Amino acid sequence: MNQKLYTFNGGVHPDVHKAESNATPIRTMPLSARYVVPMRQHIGEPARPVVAVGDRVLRGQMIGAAEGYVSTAVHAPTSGRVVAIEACAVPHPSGLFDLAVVIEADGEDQAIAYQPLDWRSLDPSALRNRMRDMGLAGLGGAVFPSYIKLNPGAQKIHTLILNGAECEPWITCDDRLMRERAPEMLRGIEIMRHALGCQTVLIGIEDNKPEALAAMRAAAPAEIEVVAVPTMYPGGGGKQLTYTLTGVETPTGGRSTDVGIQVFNVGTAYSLYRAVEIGEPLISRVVTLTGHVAQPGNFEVRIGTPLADLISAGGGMLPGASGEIIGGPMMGFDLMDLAAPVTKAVNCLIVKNPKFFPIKPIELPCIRCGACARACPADLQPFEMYWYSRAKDFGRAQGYNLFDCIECGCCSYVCPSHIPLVDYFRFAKSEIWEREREKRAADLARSRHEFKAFRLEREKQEKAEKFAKAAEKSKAAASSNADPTAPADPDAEKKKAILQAALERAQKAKESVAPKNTENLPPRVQKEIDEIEARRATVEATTETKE
Amino acid sequence: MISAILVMAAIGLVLGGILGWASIKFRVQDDPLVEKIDAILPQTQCGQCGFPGCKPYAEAIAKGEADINQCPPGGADGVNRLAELLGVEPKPLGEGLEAKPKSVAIIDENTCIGCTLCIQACPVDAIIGAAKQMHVIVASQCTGCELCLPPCPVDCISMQVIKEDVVNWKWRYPIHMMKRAA
Amino acid sequence: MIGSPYILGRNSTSAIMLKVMLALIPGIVAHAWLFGPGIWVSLFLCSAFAIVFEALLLLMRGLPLKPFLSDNSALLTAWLLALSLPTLAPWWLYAIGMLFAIVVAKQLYGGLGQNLFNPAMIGYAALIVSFPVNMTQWAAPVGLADHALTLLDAFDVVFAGQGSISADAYTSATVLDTWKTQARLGTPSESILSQPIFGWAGGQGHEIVALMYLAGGLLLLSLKLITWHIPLAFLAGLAATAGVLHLIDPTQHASPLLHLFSGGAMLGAFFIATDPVTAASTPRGKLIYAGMAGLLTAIIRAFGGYPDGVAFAVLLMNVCVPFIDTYTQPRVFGHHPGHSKGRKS
Amino acid sequence: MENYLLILIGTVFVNNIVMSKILGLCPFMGVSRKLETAIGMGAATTFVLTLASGASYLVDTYLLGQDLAYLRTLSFIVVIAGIVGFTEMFIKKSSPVLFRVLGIYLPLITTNCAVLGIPLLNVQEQHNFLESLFYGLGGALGFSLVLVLFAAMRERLEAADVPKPFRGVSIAMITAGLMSLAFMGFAGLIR
Repeated sequence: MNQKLYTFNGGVHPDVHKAESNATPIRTMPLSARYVVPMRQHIGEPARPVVAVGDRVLRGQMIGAAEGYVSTAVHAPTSGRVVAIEACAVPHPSGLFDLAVVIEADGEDQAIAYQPLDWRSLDPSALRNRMRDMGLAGLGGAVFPSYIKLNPGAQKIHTLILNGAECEPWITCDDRLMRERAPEMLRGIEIMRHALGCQTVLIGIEDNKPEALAAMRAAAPAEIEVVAVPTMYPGGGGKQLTYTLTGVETPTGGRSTDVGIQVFNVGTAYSLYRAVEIGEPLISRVVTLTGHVAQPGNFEVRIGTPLADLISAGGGMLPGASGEIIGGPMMGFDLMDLAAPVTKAVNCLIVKNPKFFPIKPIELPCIRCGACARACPADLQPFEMYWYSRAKDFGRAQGYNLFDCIECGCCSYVCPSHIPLVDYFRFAKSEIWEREREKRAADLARSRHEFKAFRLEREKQEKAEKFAKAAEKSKAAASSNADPTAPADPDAEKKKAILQAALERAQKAKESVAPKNTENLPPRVQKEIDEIEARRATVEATTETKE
Repeated sequence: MISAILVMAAIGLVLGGILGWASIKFRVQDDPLVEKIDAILPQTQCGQCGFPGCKPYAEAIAKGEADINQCPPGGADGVNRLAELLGVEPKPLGEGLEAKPKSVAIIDENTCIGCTLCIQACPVDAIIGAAKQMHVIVASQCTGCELCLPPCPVDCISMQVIKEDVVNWKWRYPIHMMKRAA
Repeated sequence: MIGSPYILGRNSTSAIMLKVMLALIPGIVAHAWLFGPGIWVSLFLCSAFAIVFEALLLLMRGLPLKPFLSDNSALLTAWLLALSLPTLAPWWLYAIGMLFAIVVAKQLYGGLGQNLFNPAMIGYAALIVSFPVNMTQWAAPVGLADHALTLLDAFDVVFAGQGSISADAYTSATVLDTWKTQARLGTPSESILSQPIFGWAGGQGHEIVALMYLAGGLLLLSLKLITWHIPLAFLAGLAATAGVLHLIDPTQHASPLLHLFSGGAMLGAFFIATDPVTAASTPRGKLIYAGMAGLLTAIIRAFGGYPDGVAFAVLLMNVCVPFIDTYTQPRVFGHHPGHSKGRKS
Repeated sequence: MENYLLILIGTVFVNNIVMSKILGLCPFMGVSRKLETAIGMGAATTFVLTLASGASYLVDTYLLGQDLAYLRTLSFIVVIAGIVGFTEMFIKKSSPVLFRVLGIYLPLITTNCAVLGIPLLNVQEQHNFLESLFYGLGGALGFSLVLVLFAAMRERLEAADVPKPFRGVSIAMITAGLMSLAFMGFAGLIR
């Protein structure tokens, strides 16, 4: 309780709208008919499908293996048959399709044999590799493969922070999770502490969730401290929560592990518990369904459940709904296609209505009033970055530390001219990333081009050397037989004899092979050959005169 | 009149001396401008600028023989960056040159006869194959310079524009609501 | 395709401008009560010209009228210019002032938010440089003037020019003007101060108006529309410099109190220097910007040719704002302290 | 000493070379596109101008005297050209980047009317050696100050959506005009 709190600059207080969905307990969804499980549900390389169309899969069976270091596995949410492995609609701001495994559920929901792990005796790297195969990824929204984060690596991790702040309005999935499953979550936290080998463990929960605080404090052992952090958006940002609890600023461009602190979402801790102590891979997560639906609330949803089924499980949309948002209203994105499935990254689905989500007013020019700079939790100057991003002068936008922006949306929220500042920053960032990709491709092309020029040069030299050597050998050979007094060393004699014999044999072979097809030719063909021979003779005559 | 000439001659002599001494003391080798220009060019080695590669084009720009807007793969953005580096006025792309969307060459396996002509033509060795063996283009290394199209006797190489997918998708420039409302 | 965030805060640019205009009301009412109804005429005229010019330019630039006219920025500029000009000047003076302010200083740069100079001050500077005579005919306090004007007379004077009443019946020199001319003639400060137009702090009547602007400014501060940096630094810079000069040579230079409560000091500190578009944007930058502006105001008032230096001081510091902003960028979260985060292009 | 300070303040603020005397406009417009180049140009011009006004005073008093007064402009230009040549080589050696970015405007210092104007003004106002040095330094500092501030303004103007006909140099000209309007505030500062 005596934990000293630090306050970061900026932040806003949107109205939280938590009451709509945090009253009712977590409901489990009925089985859907079809499940669409995308291969890319985490940061890094997408998983590689290991099943074929037509295979029968069981619940929890791995259908996509992790590919490369930054990757994690993907599992079947229920038992059934793989009907297709193709590009399907996925929850992504672009609305583009991505590779996914489509499973037709057979209703039996038969699981593979779960093997719980004795994580205390298992050595940490083996534990981490199992986590990689269990498909664990950050459920706070970043979906970074958790097995990498569990590796303390070179630096010593002295503090583990559990992020239960959930500062984004409307979302309450962590809140319900902490209230109902605190003991299991704390077992997961024990495993994390064992894997990271750190002493202090802090759980940050915003003070607008008293029940969750009480539940976690009741279940928490003495040495784990549950801290009530002030309610402020974006108090739950990784860097912001770390600063609030420890006063340490995560270095720019680096991660909190550079300063010995690791941050995990509370949902990730719970799924770690199920993966290690029960042996069930990450096949389901708690999702908030809220906004303009009949019965908003939190659901235990299988990964791959089409979002349309989730909405119908919540009693369907009320009339007058104006679109859906994946994630929260501050950092989420518009859902393009309802057929898209729930993935590991989806923590909330909000059905918009014109009352709470009015159409954006017209964007007026920026008057440099500085409200956004005061609201920015990263102490940036959003109007300067906007000024140069709008003019597409990406060099200068980067000069104003564009890549320290966490895209939390506070600046767009407070802007009196309603400028979509975050959109300008996202546009500038993706343009700069693309330019960097092109730069890397150009450097690769230059180095390959220079190597090709070098290779051609080298081949020319080798050929020149070979000719030079051959010319010397023939000269040397000519000089050796021109001077008989030279002491004929015996093997040179023998070699010359063999050479001589080979030459004679080749000579005889050439004579014996008479051209068969030039004897009994019809007179017409014979005449033609004579003409050609005559012409060739005249050509040779003229060429000799030219030299 | 004579004194005027004498005075001017004296000033000229003194300054000439200072400049002579300075030019010796401040001898300087050529500055690495060519590398800086080469760093901006997209290295497709495609020759559409009239030079056999990006390096020769960079040298030509440095020497002032070539204009800065002859590189279509670089696009208008490349021309602007060259203009900024050299401190000259940015110009639109040269006449008849327009920046095509980035594309990659694809070999149609069933018509390729393995004649290795395209392998020799590729400036960045992005084509794998041997005489009379199947050839394939490494998509990640192909710069889209289209130099392998002409030598292919059976025309089995085609250019395919790189499709937008979830990874290389870019956020759009936010439409200025006011302009649309006008 | 506009993405998140999907919810917005409540304030808007037009609301901000409106609140600033409301904060001006106390000053205007005091001015009207103490210096006669001339202020209403100049406010009306300036506002009318501002709307006309702004609409004209927006049409020429092919932009929609409604969003821009309704953001009240043109109106605010008009009010600020009207309050810094003498009230009973001929109408074309207001027209030319607004022409410079709206057209040259704002629309040519691309409209709201992109201009480099404070539009009202450009208007004032252009007028004082080209029409010095009209610009020094300030309305006398009602008590002192030998002829109290009614609203109709004011309209008559403004539109018909000299008309029935002669100019010196209702005008008098300002406090700063008399101090400068008398001090340079060498009359001792006591006798200058004893003249009727001098009140207890600034000019008789002027100090009440200045107090009202101060009240309006504090209202702005409480509504968080401006930060304390600019007004405090401006007034401190002005008072400190005037104080030092006063200590050096009390007969030549007026007391800091008189400087604070006369001319455009209070209006400048709270309403003109704090124009977010043309002021410095970083906290440290604001302190430098406003402090130097205060200093320059005092220097111009003491040694310069023009009676009141606020306009020129603000313009001179507007020139330095892009330079100041570039090199006073605050430390960004995660960048270890002490590391200068200047602009990297 | 107080007199020199007065000259310095006078030439930097009150009758600023660019803003009040409207001299040296072509580098003022040409080099003010980027802040770094403006700072480089300011430094180069200050170096040249201070040396030039000192050297031209010496040339004028000792070499020309009264009878050869008609040679004044010619000799000043030769001296300035020499100094600029020296500066050009020095910058080419010390920072090739600045040299290339300044490009044509470095040799153009010779033709900068401020650089020739100040020595002539020195002669006209009969300054002694130290006064002309301070006058040259003040003029150059004033030029550099205004050039750097103007460059920062133009960098910000680059991204403003100025109406089409006013884009580029024309809005820069208007800004320069408004700057000189602001500098009029200093008029009459020094009695």
